[in-house]
Amino acid sequence: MKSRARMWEMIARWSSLPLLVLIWEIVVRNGMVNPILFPPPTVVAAAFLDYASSGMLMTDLGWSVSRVVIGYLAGAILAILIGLLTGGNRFAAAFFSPVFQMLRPIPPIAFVPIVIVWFGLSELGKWFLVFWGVFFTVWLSVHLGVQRVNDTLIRAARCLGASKRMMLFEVMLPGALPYIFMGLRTAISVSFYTLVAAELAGAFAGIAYRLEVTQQNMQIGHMIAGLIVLGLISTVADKLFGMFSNKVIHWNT
Amino acid sequence: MKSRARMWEMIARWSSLPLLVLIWEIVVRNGMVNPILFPPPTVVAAAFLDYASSGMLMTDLGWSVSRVVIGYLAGAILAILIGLLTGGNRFAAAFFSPVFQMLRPIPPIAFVPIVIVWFGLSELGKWFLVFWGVFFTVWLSVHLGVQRVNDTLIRAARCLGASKRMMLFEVMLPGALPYIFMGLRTAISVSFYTLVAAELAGAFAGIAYRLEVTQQNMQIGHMIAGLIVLGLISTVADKLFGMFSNKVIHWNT
Amino acid sequence: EEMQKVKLAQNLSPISGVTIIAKNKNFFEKAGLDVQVVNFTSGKQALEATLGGGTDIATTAEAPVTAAAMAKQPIAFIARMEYSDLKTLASVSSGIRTLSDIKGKRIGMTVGTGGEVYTMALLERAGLTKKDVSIVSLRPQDMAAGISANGIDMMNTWEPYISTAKKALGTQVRQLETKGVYAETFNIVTTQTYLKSNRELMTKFVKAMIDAEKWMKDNPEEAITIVAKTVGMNRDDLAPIWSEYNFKVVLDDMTVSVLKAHAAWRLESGNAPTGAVMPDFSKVIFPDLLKGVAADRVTIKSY
Amino acid sequence: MPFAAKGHIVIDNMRVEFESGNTKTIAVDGVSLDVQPGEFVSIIGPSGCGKSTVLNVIAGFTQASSGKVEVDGKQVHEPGIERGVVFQQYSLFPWMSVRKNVEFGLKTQGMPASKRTTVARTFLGLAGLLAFENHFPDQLSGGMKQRVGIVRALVTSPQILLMDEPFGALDAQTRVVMQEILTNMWQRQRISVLFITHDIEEAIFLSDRVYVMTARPGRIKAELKIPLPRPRTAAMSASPEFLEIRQQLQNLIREESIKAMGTEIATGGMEGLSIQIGPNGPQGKM
Amino acid sequence: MPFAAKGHIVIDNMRVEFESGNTKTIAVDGVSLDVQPGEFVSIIGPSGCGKSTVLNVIAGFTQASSGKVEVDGKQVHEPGIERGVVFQQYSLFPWMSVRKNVEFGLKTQGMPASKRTTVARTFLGLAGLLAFENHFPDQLSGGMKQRVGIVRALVTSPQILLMDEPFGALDAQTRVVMQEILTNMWQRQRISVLFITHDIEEAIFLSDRVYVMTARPGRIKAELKIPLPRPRTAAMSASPEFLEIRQQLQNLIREESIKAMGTEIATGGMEGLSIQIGPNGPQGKM
Ligand SMILES: Nc1ncnc2c1ncn2[C@@H]1O[C@H](COP(=O)(O)OP(=O)(O)OP(=O)(O)O)[C@@H](O)[C@H]1O
Ligand SMILES: Nc1ncnc2c1ncn2[C@@H]1O[C@H](COP(=O)(O)OP(=O)(O)OP(=O)(O)O)[C@@H](O)[C@H]1O
Ligand SMILES: [Mg+2]
Ligand SMILES: [Mg+2]
Repeated sequence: MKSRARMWEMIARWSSLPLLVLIWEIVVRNGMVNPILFPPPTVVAAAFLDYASSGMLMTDLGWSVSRVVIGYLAGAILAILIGLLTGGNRFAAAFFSPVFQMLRPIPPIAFVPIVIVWFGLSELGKWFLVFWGVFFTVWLSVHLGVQRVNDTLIRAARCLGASKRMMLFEVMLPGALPYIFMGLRTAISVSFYTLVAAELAGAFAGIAYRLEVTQQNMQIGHMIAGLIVLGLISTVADKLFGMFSNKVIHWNT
Repeated sequence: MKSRARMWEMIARWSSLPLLVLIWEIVVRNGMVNPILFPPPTVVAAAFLDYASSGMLMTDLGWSVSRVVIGYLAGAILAILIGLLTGGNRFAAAFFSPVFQMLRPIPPIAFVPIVIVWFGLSELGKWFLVFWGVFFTVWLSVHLGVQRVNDTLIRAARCLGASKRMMLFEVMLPGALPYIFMGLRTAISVSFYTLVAAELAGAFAGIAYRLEVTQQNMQIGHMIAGLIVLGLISTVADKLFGMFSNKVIHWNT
Repeated sequence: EEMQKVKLAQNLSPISGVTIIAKNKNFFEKAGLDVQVVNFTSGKQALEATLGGGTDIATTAEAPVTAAAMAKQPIAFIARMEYSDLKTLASVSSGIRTLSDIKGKRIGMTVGTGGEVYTMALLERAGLTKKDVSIVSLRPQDMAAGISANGIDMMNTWEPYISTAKKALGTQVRQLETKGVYAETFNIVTTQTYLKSNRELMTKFVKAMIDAEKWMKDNPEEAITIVAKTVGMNRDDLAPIWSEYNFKVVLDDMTVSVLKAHAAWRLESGNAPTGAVMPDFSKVIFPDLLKGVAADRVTIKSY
Repeated sequence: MPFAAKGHIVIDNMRVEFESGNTKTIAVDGVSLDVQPGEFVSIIGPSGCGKSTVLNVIAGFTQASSGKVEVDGKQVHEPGIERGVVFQQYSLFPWMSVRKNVEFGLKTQGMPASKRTTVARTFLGLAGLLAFENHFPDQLSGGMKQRVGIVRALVTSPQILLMDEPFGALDAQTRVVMQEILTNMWQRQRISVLFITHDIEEAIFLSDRVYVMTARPGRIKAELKIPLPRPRTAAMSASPEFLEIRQQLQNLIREESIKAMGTEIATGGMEGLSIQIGPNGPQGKM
Repeated sequence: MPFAAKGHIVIDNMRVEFESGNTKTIAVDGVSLDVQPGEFVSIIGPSGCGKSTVLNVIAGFTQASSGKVEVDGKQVHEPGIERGVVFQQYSLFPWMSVRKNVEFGLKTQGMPASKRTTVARTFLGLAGLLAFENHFPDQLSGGMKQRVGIVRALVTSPQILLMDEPFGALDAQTRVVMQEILTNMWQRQRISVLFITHDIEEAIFLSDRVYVMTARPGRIKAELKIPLPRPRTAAMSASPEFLEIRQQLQNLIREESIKAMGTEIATGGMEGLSIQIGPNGPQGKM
């Protein structure tokens, strides 16, 4: 009974992506779209091999992953700290929220010039742009998560004489973890969104930079190959987060 | 005692934005940055008035808000339905997750040409790009939220003979609401991120379109005025969501 | 002798051919310059990076130059290094055969760029105004998709997008005869402060560019190979359009007239910073440097 | 036919293990018990001995590691509406009003809305909660929540009722009322009831049979028939039979509790405890 | 000085209202009570009468709508470490092991880690939970969770202990052990205890005084001194004094419970109930 269900699950898991690729190939082969503007999987696969074998893929990956990782970590850590503060203290919330709410929707691509002015063309500016998107996403999740920590647990902690510090790090933080992890997982895709802006600002390598270049050169096959790499990185990152969060958040509310 | 705390909260709430503006003015006035690339608030205010009085602001707002609202609603509704499905059924999860995880990180700006090929230059394509960002953000929150619904409540519902439908809409959905609202609130900023891509695809008006144009014209004052409008819209939207979510989610876990 | 360091903000595209060659064939190095190239996907960003102090010299088109001049930015226009005609492709199904057929059609172009000035010039030539057509703003790389999806009837833009679109759409499009209507220029620009304190360096820079330009004339096949590789194009895509790019490091009347035409369009269309007036380009163009290196290349008669 | 043929629970040689990381907890082992159709059976035993675990297995929440668990001849895999459950911890839907909580199980059976409301209101009235029908669970006291949970399980008339310390948070008098509602339901509908309690008198008063479990890992230590006639009255609790059964059960339980709690019990727990605890520790001490 | 001067609770003419939407619930009204330093006071009353509400106000969780609530002469605004609380519902930190939960209150007081562990382990041992020190709350039975909650409040030696039905989920024998631990702590450290229970015998056995509350809105109906000498022994529960007090309290409570539950009680709850409930309803009926 059980192993059968598991088998069906496996089939479901491994069938959807191939199915997508199949439909895609059929659509393009049947001439429903222009195969140069939207090339079939076979062409993309060739472009992918070309991309990988030229060594460019590894270079691009190296740069992009380092930008994403650094910007992401900086954004996530600061967001957790400030989110704990604003979530747990209404003065801090009153002070920071209006500014954050104003800045939050600003698309990083809109202030690439300003970032160049401020940070020059160093990697710093690129990290900052990734940081931007990640920070606000995670901040919101921590801020709201802290506010939904079980009241009884907060009361218990106060009766037990918890200091501000213990309250934040041993009660609010773990209590908000389910929300924080959701924010962290959402921020994975946001960080890739912002990578596009980051690699507009004077990059010479990177997945998003390559996207832009191949788009300009109408090498759509290469472009889609780049997108697939993004998808793979993010899938792996999310899987890791999922496993980690299941381990850390072992309780059920 | 209490009214005093409330007074301080008010002061905190209304002081941060003015403070930000003040620092900004001082930094620019002291010649720390090129005032054309990063103009002082006074210049931005003038640009804002110009933007508003020319009537362009209203036109742009009309277009952008309609694009965001339509794309957002479509994305959110579909995401909630599919999220309930994948969150509650492991076969659905096994089938959809790999595809969604692959597509989720793809920045909308990267497939503007593909969207044009598929949807043409109609508003449909622009809605789709907003939809894209919102869908995946909200889907993830529903999907994860459903998995964190209290086990005892699910057991209770099963013992009471809940049908699949009742389980999804009367147990999973309300149980996951705190997470769903977080996803919906995060998706507000994501929808503005994607608006930039949407209004690259053959627009002739819109806040993000105007950003692009004024950037080209080096009317940075106007550009920042546009960003402020984005900030205001999103602040209002988030406030509404916050009020609504506090009303709907009246319980504490 | 110590190499002098300089940062060049370069739009990574065949239009930057001269600087690409100067760097790749070591003409900068031979002139005693250590040039660090920072690539951008548009000339506008390259110029902004230079204005903001991130880089020293920019390669950029006329549109960002006029925007900066009107915003009273202290820029120094050193030389034009390339120009190429803007072109028009029309979809066959739209029935457009000549300029006289474009009334009521949907035209794709990129707002704020030379493409918009070109479009206005085309309309004028056809005896039409903006109201007679519908204009759709698109990035150059999105225009082929726009025609393919029947979102626009024609596209006005520059190379290599015209040739890539032709390749993608084949017999679905035809090119209209629009030679000489408007040429997009690509130029070397720095800031006045940088120029003032680095005259000797800038002289070496211009010299190296001229050397590169000459080498390109003599070795076109190798030049094509290098440029294609640098910008990431297929060599086979670049070779057929190579002749469309006019690489010449000069300051001529056409340079001025393109700037003026673009500035005039800005004023007329309101795409200018508030309170802007027609800039005095004699205060923007700094011909002495090029004159000092090759006097015959400066032929501006009036501003 | 006054007796429903359904509602037959059989557990044979059941073992339940919980794995957590690298440690394994054996919760119950070698448990065999049965509940005949229409029978009222209680389980008592020391805290942590595995009573809830047994109930959870029958309810279909937990899978037995080995052994047979059958309801009406079918191996139990998952929860079902024929088995109503009253949970040890609160399990009301916090987003539904008290009445909607009670109506939930009726709605799943397709009862029309107006009828649902009548039924729910009637039962809430019985449990003294009618005035709170529109309150949300957050706005109830502990005992009120527990009563709503009981009512919610009763209204659907399951064939089997699995109740995990359902009256633990009620005062004596409220408890009597709830017991009466339960007994009435049970007698009218001849449902089978498996009832967990730590109140020995309650177990005797309500049950046909009582199982006593050993300390962890829980096994069945004893099984007692309660021969008292029905209907049972408060007066019976002074009868010699009652007192004897009570004494017997108390002794059985005491042994097991002492095993479960360890040796410290003998010392009253505090002798030899020379730890200074908290800021008041030193001053507070004699 | 054998008696701590601290731990004095005074409530005078207190009223607590809950607003929810447009309806207002008066939970308690005109309540006046006091707990002297070092005194053991219990509150009993029917379900939903406002016992937890009174305790929550003293703990600083809920604000009184009017009236005086003072601890050691100071108006209560917020929780404080000098008031330890044992909650009616489970309130363990689910992300901490049992031992870490117990250590939490010691850590806040800056006790070094190794000492904390010793104290926590000692108390867990007393409560029969040492084998579970590394388990997480999710892996405990209901009664075990409750015991951990009690231990967590006891280890910090607060001046005042506020306990809301702390032994509700324990079997008789385990309850006796926990009562002994509590009584010992209380006698050694002369802390003040406010104890809510629905077990009348427990209230008598443990307390110096017992308050009886009326049905909602809760008021103080009666206050009884318990003149039994200490230490109290199990034998006392057969003494005429004990039995008389018990009878008295039972009568007081019964009246209130009946008020609280409404009139249906008299009918046993089921007569006149001709509703067809569930799929088994019709068949099940006689
Ligand atoms: N998820 C789990 N993981 C590990 N151990 C568990 C888990 N659930 C229960 N246990 C253990 O199983 C044993 C039996 O628990 P159970 O809840 O059945 O006890 P109980 O008899 O209901 O006790 P109580 O009267 O206190 O409710 C306990 O020792 C408990 O620690
Ligand atoms: N947040 C709230 N909103 C509205 N009413 C509430 C709220 N909290 C409690 N009440 C009401 O206040 C009354 C007293 O509740 P309380 O929890 O103090 O009762 P209790 O005496 O502790 O009962 P029990 O013995 O059942 O725990 C109840 O009628 C309850 O419905
Ligand atoms: Mg239990
Ligand atoms: Mg209570």
